[in-house]
Order: sequence, then C-alpha cells, then structure tokens
Amino acid sequence: MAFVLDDVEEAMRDTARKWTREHAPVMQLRALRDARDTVGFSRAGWRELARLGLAGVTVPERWGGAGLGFAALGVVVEELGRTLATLPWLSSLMGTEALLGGASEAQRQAHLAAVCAGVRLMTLAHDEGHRHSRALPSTTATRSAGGFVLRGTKVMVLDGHVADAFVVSARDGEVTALFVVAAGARGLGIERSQVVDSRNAARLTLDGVTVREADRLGGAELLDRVLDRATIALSAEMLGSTVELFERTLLHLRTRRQFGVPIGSFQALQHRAAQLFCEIELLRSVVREALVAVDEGRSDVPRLACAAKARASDTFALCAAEAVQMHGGIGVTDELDVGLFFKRARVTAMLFGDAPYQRDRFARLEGY
Amino acid sequence: MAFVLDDVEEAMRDTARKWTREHAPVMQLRALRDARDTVGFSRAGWRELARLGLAGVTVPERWGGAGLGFAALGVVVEELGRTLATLPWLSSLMGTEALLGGASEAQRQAHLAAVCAGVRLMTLAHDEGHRHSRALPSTTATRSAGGFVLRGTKVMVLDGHVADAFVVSARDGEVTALFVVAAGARGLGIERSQVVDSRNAARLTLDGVTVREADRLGGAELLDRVLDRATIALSAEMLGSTVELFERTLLHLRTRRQFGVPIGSFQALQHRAAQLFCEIELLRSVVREALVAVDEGRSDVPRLACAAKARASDTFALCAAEAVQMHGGIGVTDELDVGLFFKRARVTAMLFGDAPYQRDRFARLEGY
Amino acid sequence: MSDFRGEVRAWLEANCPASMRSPCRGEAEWVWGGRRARFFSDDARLWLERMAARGWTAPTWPRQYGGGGLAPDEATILDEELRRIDARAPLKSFGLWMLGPVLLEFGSEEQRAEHLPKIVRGEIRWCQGYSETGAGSDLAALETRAVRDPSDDRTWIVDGHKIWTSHADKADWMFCLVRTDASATKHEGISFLLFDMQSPGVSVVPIRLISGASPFCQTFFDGVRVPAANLVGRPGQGWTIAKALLKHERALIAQARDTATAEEEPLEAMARRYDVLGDPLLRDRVTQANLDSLCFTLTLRRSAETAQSRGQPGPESSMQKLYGTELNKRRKELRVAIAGYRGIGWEEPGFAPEELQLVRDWLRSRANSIEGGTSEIQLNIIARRVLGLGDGRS
Amino acid sequence: MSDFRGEVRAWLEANCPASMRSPCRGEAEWVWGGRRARFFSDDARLWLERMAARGWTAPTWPRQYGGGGLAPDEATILDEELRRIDARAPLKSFGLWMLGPVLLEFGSEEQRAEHLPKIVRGEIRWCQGYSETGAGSDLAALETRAVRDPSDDRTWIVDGHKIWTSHADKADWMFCLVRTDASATKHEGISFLLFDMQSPGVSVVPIRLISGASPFCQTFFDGVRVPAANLVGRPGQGWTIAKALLKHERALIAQARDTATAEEEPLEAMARRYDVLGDPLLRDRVTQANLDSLCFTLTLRRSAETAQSRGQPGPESSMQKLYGTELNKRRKELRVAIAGYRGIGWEEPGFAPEELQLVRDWLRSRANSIEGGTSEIQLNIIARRVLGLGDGRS
Repeated sequence: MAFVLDDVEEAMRDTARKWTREHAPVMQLRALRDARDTVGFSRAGWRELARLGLAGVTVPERWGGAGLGFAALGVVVEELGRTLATLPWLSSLMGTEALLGGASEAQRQAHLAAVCAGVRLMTLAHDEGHRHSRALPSTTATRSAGGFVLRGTKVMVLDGHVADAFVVSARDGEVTALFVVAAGARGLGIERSQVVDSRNAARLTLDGVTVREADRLGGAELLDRVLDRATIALSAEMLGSTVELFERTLLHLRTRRQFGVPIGSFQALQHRAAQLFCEIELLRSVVREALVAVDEGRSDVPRLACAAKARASDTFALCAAEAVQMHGGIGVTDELDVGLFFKRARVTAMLFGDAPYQRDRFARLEGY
Repeated sequence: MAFVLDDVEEAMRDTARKWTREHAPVMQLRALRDARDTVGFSRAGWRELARLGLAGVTVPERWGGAGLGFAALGVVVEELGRTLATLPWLSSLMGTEALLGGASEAQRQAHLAAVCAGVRLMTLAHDEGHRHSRALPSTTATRSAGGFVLRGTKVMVLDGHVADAFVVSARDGEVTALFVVAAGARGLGIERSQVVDSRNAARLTLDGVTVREADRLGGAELLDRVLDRATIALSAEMLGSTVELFERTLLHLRTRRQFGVPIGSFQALQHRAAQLFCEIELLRSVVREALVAVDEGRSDVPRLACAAKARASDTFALCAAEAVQMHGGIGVTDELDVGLFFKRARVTAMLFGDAPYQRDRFARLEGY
Repeated sequence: MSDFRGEVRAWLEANCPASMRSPCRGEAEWVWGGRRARFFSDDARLWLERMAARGWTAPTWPRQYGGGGLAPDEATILDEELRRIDARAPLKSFGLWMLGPVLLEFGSEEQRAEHLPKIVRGEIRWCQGYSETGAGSDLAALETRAVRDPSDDRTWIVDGHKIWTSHADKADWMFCLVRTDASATKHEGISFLLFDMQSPGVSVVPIRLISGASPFCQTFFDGVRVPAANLVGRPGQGWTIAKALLKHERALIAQARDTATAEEEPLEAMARRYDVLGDPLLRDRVTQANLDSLCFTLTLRRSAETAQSRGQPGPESSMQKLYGTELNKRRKELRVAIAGYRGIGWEEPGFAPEELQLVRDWLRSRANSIEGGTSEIQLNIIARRVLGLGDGRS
Repeated sequence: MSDFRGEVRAWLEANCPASMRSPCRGEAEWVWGGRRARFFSDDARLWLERMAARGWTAPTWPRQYGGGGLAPDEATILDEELRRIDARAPLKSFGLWMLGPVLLEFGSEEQRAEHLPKIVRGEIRWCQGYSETGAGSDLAALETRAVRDPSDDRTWIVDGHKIWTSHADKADWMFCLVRTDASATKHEGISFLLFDMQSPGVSVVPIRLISGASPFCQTFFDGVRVPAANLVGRPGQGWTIAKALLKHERALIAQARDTATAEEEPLEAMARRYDVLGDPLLRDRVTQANLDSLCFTLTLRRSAETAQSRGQPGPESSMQKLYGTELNKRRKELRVAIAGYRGIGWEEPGFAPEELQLVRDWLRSRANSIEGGTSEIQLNIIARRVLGLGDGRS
C-alpha cells in the first residue's frame, strides 16, 4: 500500500513535526530575516537535524547516511515545509545525490560522511539565466593540463553563500559535465542573493577556476538525476507548506466573524475552500507517488517529477493567493505569517522550472 | 458620445427587437431544425428583413442599401443574436463588403441591388482546414485563356447551401486573390454541413471551375477587410446571444426555488453571476468600440476585431457553461433553449478564428 | 502466487470466453440483464451465467444471497485478475452498484433473500426513483407520496412522479424515495420503497438531452399499489438510506469516469491526428488535462487503499465525484477544441461518425456535473462535512 | 474650438510650469498638501497655488467654497486639456476625492465654508477612519464610540481605534465613523464625525505590509474631545454618508488603477526585455492581459459617458473596483513571472532597484482586492443591487 504511510514513516513524521515546531518554527525564519542574519538558517539546528539523519536520509549507511529512501525524506521535508524552514536540506540533498550518482569511491570517501554529519555543505550550481533550463550550460569547461578551467556565471545557487563546495555544471564541448569546486577555489566569486522568501541563495562567478580531472562527476544524465530527485523532494516540501497554509486558512474561516457569523459559513468562501481542498488532495497523491517511484527505481521518475512539480507550483500558488484574500486586511500585513507562505510559493514555483516548464518537459518525455 | 446609442439607434433596436421576437424567435430555429428544413431559415423572413434594410445596412443608398453604418448594423444583429436567428445576414454582409471593397462598377451594378433586396445571396468561401487561417489558401487559381481555373475545397461556407454566388479565395501564385463564382458554375460541388448549432454552412469543392478576369475582386487586403468586418459584426451577434442567455439565467436564479429559497440567493451562485456580469460589461464595451471604429474608418479596426472576437468567444462560452450548470437538470434537456445557446457559443467561437487565434493576431498587429 | 490467485486465474482461463477479453466497443455491447435482457452475443450470455453462478458478479456479498462471499483482499485479487485479461464486466447493474449495498445494510432478511440473488444473476433490472421536477439539489423536498390504503393497511398507494430515472423504460423494478409522512419534518417523512415497474399506474416518458436521445426518463405514478413489505428499513428512514446510497453512487461515478477516460483515445494522439500538436497553447492544455487525469487516478487509488479497511465510501466520494466530472467536462471541451471545425458537426453529411460522436459526448458531458448531485452540492458537502466549515445556507 | 477650451489652453500654457508637464517619477513627487506639506520642487508648489487660486483643484465645486464652479462639460474640457499637456495632478487629496463630495451633499453650511476652501487649497490634509480590527467587510459592526460629555453636551468624547487609515501619520484631520447610539440597530447608531488629528488622545502606529513599509496606520482614540458641531448630517446618518463616500472611493480606485496601468512599461516590452516573448504561453498571457486592460479602459469610458448626466457614481463603481483591482493583481503576477529569477528579489545585492520595485509592487497589489472593500463585498453588491438576486447571507 504505497499511498499509506507505514509505521516507520508515521513515527518519523511525528518526530519531524515535533522537532520543526520546537527548533525551526516560522518565527525563526522571521527572526533570521529581521536580524539580516548572514547565514540565514540556524547552523546548530542543521547539525542537530543532521544528527537525526536528515542531511543524509537517502545516503546508504556505509557512507554515513540514514539509508532510508525518498518516501521517508518526503515525510520529513513536508514538515519542514510547514514551518518554512530555511535549513539547507535541499542543497545538501543535491550534493549527496550528485556524489552517489556520479562520484568515484575516493570522492565519496572525501565528502559524504562530513556532509551527512552536517558539518560540510555541498550544493548544486546549475542555473544561469532568468529561469531554469536544462539546455547545455553557457559556463565553459576548457581542458587544460591535468584538468579543466571553468568560466561562467551561476545564479540561484541554493545556500551558495555558505556552501563548502559546489557541483558546477558546465559545457565541455557539446556535452554537459559536472565538477566539484571548493568554495575557496581561486577565481570563484560568491555573492549572496536576498530572495523574497528568505530562502538562501547566491550568485557565483567562475573566472578561470581550475579543477582536476578527478573532480569531474558525470554529465547530463547525472544532472537530470539530481534535478529530478531534487524536484520531487521540493514538491514534498511545497505540499507541506500548502497543507499548513490551508489549515491555517480553514482555522481563520472558522474563527473570524463578520456579520455575526464565522466567515467560513459564507457559501462563496466555502466553495472556494472546497475546490482548494480537491486540488491539494491531488497534489498529495502525486507527490507520494513520485517519492515512492524513486525508491522503487522506476523509469517514470522524470515524468512524475514534472507532474508533481507542475501541480505543486500551481496548487501552492493558488492556496497562497486564496489564503491572503480570505484573511483580508490582516493577510497582507507583515505581522501575519500568511505573507511569508505567499512569498515562498512564488520562489518555489520558479525553482527547477515553473509549471509550464514542467508540463512542456512532461510532454517531451511522453513523446509529444 | 460613441458608447451611448443615439436616438436613431435606439429606435432601430426597438424595431429589431420587436421584429425578431415576432418573426425569428428561438422557437423558429427549433422548428426548422426539427423539420430538417432544407433551407434552414425563413426565406420570407429574410426578404422581409431585407425590405427593412438589413441585407444592405452598410451599403450606400445608391447601390440599394440603407446607407447606415456598422454601429447601426451592430444594434440589429445584437437582437438577432438574442433569438439565435439563422437568417443569412452574416454571409450577405461578407458578400456586400467584398463587392464594396473590391469590385468594379459593373460588378456592383450586377449584384448589389439584388443582394440588398434579399433576393440574391452572396457569401464568402474562404476556410479550408480544421480551423480558420489567413495564410495563403490551398485552393489554386491557375491562369488560363481570359481568366482562371479554380481547384480546391472550401469548408464552413456560411449559407453556402443556398447561396447564389460565392466570393472564393484562392492562391494566384504567391498571392491571395478573391473571385466571384456563381452557384451554378460547372465544376462546383456544394454539400450542406449539418452543424451543431443549426447555423447554415456548406462544403464546396472546386474541381476546375473557370472564372473570368473580371470576376476577380481583390487580394489579401480585401479579404482582411471583409473578414475583420464580419468578425466585428459576428461579435455583436455573440454579444446579443450572451446577454439574452445571461438574462434568462438571472430569471431562473430569481424564480427557481430549492431549500425554500430562490437559488439566486445562494452566495456562491451570486458571485459567479456577478463575475459573469463584469465580463459581459467588458464585452459590450469592446464590441461597441469596434463597430464605431469601422464607421470612423480608423486604423485600429483589425486590432479591435481581434479584441472583440477574442472576448466574445470566451465570454459567450463562459456564459453558456454557467447557464447550463445553473439551470441544473433542465439545462441539459433539449426541451430548454439554453442548450441551443450553448451549441451556438461553440460554433461562433470557432468562426473566423477562436480566442487564441485572435490573441495571436492581435499581438502580431501590435508588433510583438 | 497465492492459492486463491492461482485458483481464480485457472477458473478465468477456463471460463472467460475469448471474445469477452477485450474492452466493449460501445454501449451496445453492455449487458444490463433483466426480464427483457438483451445479449449482443452468446458469449456475453455465457459469461454472465458463469460469473453469476460463482457469485462473482457480486464478489463480496454473502454466499447465502448468491454473492461470492469473498474477503476484501480476495475481491481485490479477483479484480486484478479480471483486469489482467481485460475481461469485460459481465453485468452492468444499479442493483449491484447501489441497491444491493443498502439492502445489505438496511434491508430485512426477506428483502435480501428475495432481491439479492436475482440481482447477482441479472434477472431483475433496477432503476432509481430519486429526483423530481421540484426536488433536484434539494432532494429532500420530494413530493411523491405513498399513503396507506385505508381499506388495506398492508398496501401503500403511490402518486407523483420522478425525473432522471435512467433506463426506467427498460427496468423491471424501481427503488424509490417517497413521502410517507406529510406531517413530519422534510427529512423525516421520507421512506425507501421497492416496486415492480409493471404495476398498474406506472408510466414512463423518455427525456431528450442536448446531446440527443438519452437513457433518462420521467416516470409517473398514478395510484400505484405497493405491498407494505416492500418498504426498506423503517418508515421515515428513507433519507438515511438515500444518503448511504448516494455515497455509493458518487464513488461509482468517479470510478466509471476514470475508467472511461483511460479507454479514450489519448488527447495527444488526437491532437497529432488533427495536426495541432504544434500549437503550444493546445499542447499545454493537453498536458494539463493529462497531468490532472494522472493525479486524479492516483487519488482514487490512494483513497481506495486508505478506505480498504473501512468498506464504505466516505465523504471523499464527493471530492471524487466533483473532480472526476469537472475534469471530464474539461477533457471533452478540449477534444472538440482540438477537432476545430470537425468538432461542431451534428449530423451527416459533412462529418464522420466518430466526429459526430465526439460532439455528442461533449454535449453529454455537461450533464456530468449535474446528475448524481450537482458540483455545487458536492462543494457544500466537502466544505461542511470534510472541512468543518459552519453551516451557512445549504 | 470652443471659447472655453481656448481660454483653458491659454491659461495652462501660461501657468503650468514646464516641469509639471510629464508624469511623476514615483510617489515621492506627489503633492499631498496639509499643514506639513512637502513639495519636491518650487514648480510643484507654484502649480498647486495657481490651480487652487482658480479653484481647478476642485473644478466642479461651487465658487463660494473655493471651487472652479465649472459645468460638467467644462470640467471634461479642462480634464482633456490637462491630459493633452500631460499635466501632473497639482494635489492628491482624500479631501478632494472623498470628503468634499459628501460635505457638499450632507454637510452644514458652516462645515462647507470651514473645510472645503482649505481642501481646495491643500491646506488641510484629511484621512479616513472607517475600518476596525473587528469591522472589516462588516464595516457597520464598528465599535469606536462617541458619547456626549455629561458635563458639556456640545462635546463628543471618542474612544476606540481605526485600522487601515492611510497616511494617518501625515494627516491633519480625520473623517471618522463612530457609534453614537449603542441602543440603535447596527446601521442606525453610526455617525460621521470630523476632528483634528492633533487633538489630545489621538495616537498613530504605522502598519508594515508584506511589501514593506506602507502608508497605512492603526489609529487609537483615548478620550478624544470633539465639538458637537463637527458631526456631519444627523446623528445616526453616518452609514448613509459612509455608503455615498464608498462609492466615490471605489470609482476613484478604478480610475487610479487604469491610469497607473497606462503608465507602466507595456507587458510586451518587458517580455521582450527579458527575452521571453518567444514563449507562446507567456505571450498569450501578455495578450490576454492587454486585451482585458483595453476592454476595461473602454468600459470606464463608456461608464463615464453614460453617467455624465447623473453626476454621482452608481453601483457600477463596484464592478469597476472589482475588475480593476483583480486585473491589476493579474498583471503584477504576470510581471514577476516574466522576470523569472529576477522577479523574486527582496533586497540588494543581486537585484537591480527596478527589479526590487517590481516585487514590492506585486506584493502590494495583493491588498488591492481587499482595501476599499474586498472583491467579495463588491460581488455581493453587484449580485444584489445590480442583478437583483435575492438577499441570502450578506
């Protein structure tokens, strides 16, 4: 019964929910933002979560991970989504997936244990333009003695401002290649980007960064694998944010009174809430299916990644718009958390490609 | 005050409304359909309307027309739209506009008076594929001694089954050309198409039809002129259908009782009706603007044709869908007129290009 | 492979005629049973007889009433094995889908023994008497009344009418909501009555839809005499029974829609055939519809897994009914949009039969969000029973 | 050309400073007047003084109150001539837009003589005290109360608070809805009161929106003493006055939206700049928004023509407010979609100032369908007052 959480997953969900409410509540995001925190998340919190296994949920135990699958990861990040946590689990996931999917034994030895322990952060640096694309990167990898020289610019590098290393995509002639680049590499410029939802990101400039042949991880297939899995995991986080926001809105509809009755007794709002409920139910189904498909090693993972992210983008955005409107005046104040969800909906919709992008890719994968 | 009807127009509207309710009510469409009438409209009714000036509203008086403009035409066809009349005013309009815009004095002499009198029907035969296009036709006009030979197929030729003559578009090399073809021409095949909304149309096959040089009217510019004007006039008819259907639906909402109250007191339906009202108000504005623009000879007529038809298509379709749903069970029975409006909405949406087509053309005309 | 699965597979191998191992080519091949049963082939008759003999037309019903007596997981296996060989449904039946479950829950021992075996074997075809002209969404406002015969208190006399009775002109019996107590409150005065459509005083008029002829009828009752023993449950319990039955109907509609969608020509194939896949706007609409169908199918499956222990459809049936029918309307709308001028035909000449069918299907789909409870009613149910939003106007 | 048009044109030619003949480059250049008036340039001050001297900041108000005394058609001509030279509004003022019209309709002779000339000249800046925390859409549920001072019946004492008071921190006076009769029905116990924001007991706290700092404030009243002569109309007439004022506000919002849209960078230009015009889906959304804006502008114009003889905005102001604000939300959403990753910035570094403004504008637009009466309230008004649909729950 793939759709029903098993006992292990139920227990993980309870633990994760308790943990996030205590250690990474929405209030924390707000505090970090208002303090203009230079890290943008709680390093202590991240190490704590790594100790609980999240930094390496999908990494086999022999490399220091928890050895669980994506279904389990999904359960946890759904809870992180509920509190809009900015912990670097997604960047970390991309780093570990790149290493698991394309690295040599030596590379895994070098990085995985530290990443799983939450003391080292590796992230993917791929996007370059105004929106996500899987076309050949503009960043170039030019062969030189014993390795390559990288030149180009990367944007929306998640947690790039504090990452210890990057998996950088570049074009090696007419093919895509991924390289591990250390944060301290000569020629590498890192500038933090202040994004509207306070998720942490950076812009990288690679001005003749040299890497060794051994730093090369793989090509377009590995990139697809990393991005598809990250897309699915992000969709799970978006599901969590959407559900939380919907529940808060329902609570508001039940408790806010105007004209002598709870505003949730107005049929026009009831119908809109009911429609939203249906959309969220469908989102829940496709996210779960996509997570399970990864664990089962199925061939429809790329298609399900598109399906999940397309729906997550649209449904989260719809829920966010309705939540703001249904909360009325208070909904547009910075004082209420609803606005933070609204902002997160926009940023997550763009990450790894928005809904039209996902639909286009789905159609291509289906051969039309 | 272009948006406000002047006294003449007010009077025309009253006359037209009275006339259509008496002589071309929805019941007539139903009777013609159920009797599988081979003409598909009342010839007597059409001649009567022609006597009142409709067959040549936009034709100058010297050619036998009423010498009024499109604003006046719009007022009348809005009323015809209210009763879903299948009278051949639109085909007739295309015939007269082609003659006025591109014919020689001799051709006008030959046709216009009879067309304006309603005793002769000329229509445009342009479309060929599954949907409207203004690309170069596939129908070919090959030069021969003293004229041309036409070969090809035309679809959705309005009132083609009873037309006396056709304005046929064809490619003459790499340019579009229009030719007058008599219904009895050798090599011309005419087959009636039974369309879902009972509007009359036919399929033409031109299997080596010969025309003279003098039968040539003009090219792509003339075709654009005819189609743009027909599109605007059709939008006015669609406005009439939409308004009528909305009024019928409002009446139903006020009178149908469930749960002890009129269903129009349910807020969810109220909000949907109010939204529809807004859309229809915008439609009314753009249709009027487009009609007036034709009369003023403005350069934005093509853009306004796109704007009016795009909105007319979407708004009529939305209104039709809502009308069926809000009427409930009775709304999907053949017994009620609502279904006839629903069918008409679909067919008119496709004629001269659906909403996405119109938006694409609008963007091109705007240079993007 | 479990023993049971092996047994089922072997039995099907031996008993399912080859011609029954492919989807029906249209409704003409459906088997509805009844006194005037029509089988389009001998295989179809044989297939029904064999399945009925094992009780597998109603796999989970008790054996004592002719059912298969299977446990839920066995029924799942049977279902999987039937799907594996693309086996056709041996019997379409409102008796199986709707009446049976409520008789099992609310019926008397006599009623079960009398009616269930005939339903299993397809001997009696049932129709549903629910809506009335004045009682659509407000079903409980129904006015068809049943009063005791003053001279014979073992007989009800039924007067009134019903609308939207599917196949009433072909059905043998009706399960019908009637008002038996005019003095009780709206919901408490209703009872659930069964009677033979051949009873004197029953007359049927078919209803024509915007899509053409339809299975719907209007049914009139003029002094129809019904034995008191045909009342299911207690007098006044009709509304409770009706609501239970409606849940089955909604779940059924959602499942049927999902199956029908799976059997349609894929939208992208149709778009390719009509040479419009190159239109990015249509292609995106196609993909949206495909993705929504995928997510909807997954949701039905998830819901089935979650509900397996429960056995009864819950309030999620409203969500399924709502989304499934609205999605189908959207898909049908998209199909005619893809077909363009080929998607606006009404009759030959000028249009191919499948193009005409396309248009009829599109028109017919508009009733989906009305029949079996309007979308608005489903939204009300979701808002109030699932989301716990206060009771405004219903 | 009419004499009047010639006269206007000549006067503008002579009196409108050259720097006032181009659109404002941002809100920093707006002139709001008031005791603490700030002019960003000497020309701005001059332009206001000259226009106010002719009464043309309030063209149709009677000359006795400092207005221009123009007939409607003359006002239209003045407006056209101002547009012709791209003249800036000499004064932004809630006094001009909202309070003035209701004082003309409901105010006493003393109130008009006292307040209108100062509004015309921009000497007093007004703010609006309507909503409260517990009275948003249900405005008439307001609880701020004014009671007669027991020892001085020529004075009201006001206690309570207001929210969403735009520019309350910069305003000199407030027009305020207060409850003067707790025993009357909800709508009949309300009065319309004017008072000086410098009165002891008034305090103001700014509100931060999701888009950042905002002109909105929360305003608290703690025993504020207001002369009885400052009550407009009769005690208990406040709700009638409020509704009249809200119509003016709605019409104003729609017009302001239309103007702001016209001044934005065209969507297609922006899409070209971000190199996404080649995306057919975005291009179609751009065109939809452009067409809807066109149709909306035409509708405002049609409505103005139709209403010209009437003088007062009618119920169509709800339709305009609704559509204008929803359309603006859609356009702002589209703009950030066009900008992609450049449309999700919050602060430098990493984003250009105009990109950051884009995001703030987008976030700010979400309040459009709430402030000045939510979209839901407008839909209620349209359904009931325009379409005549029965009164369900309001």
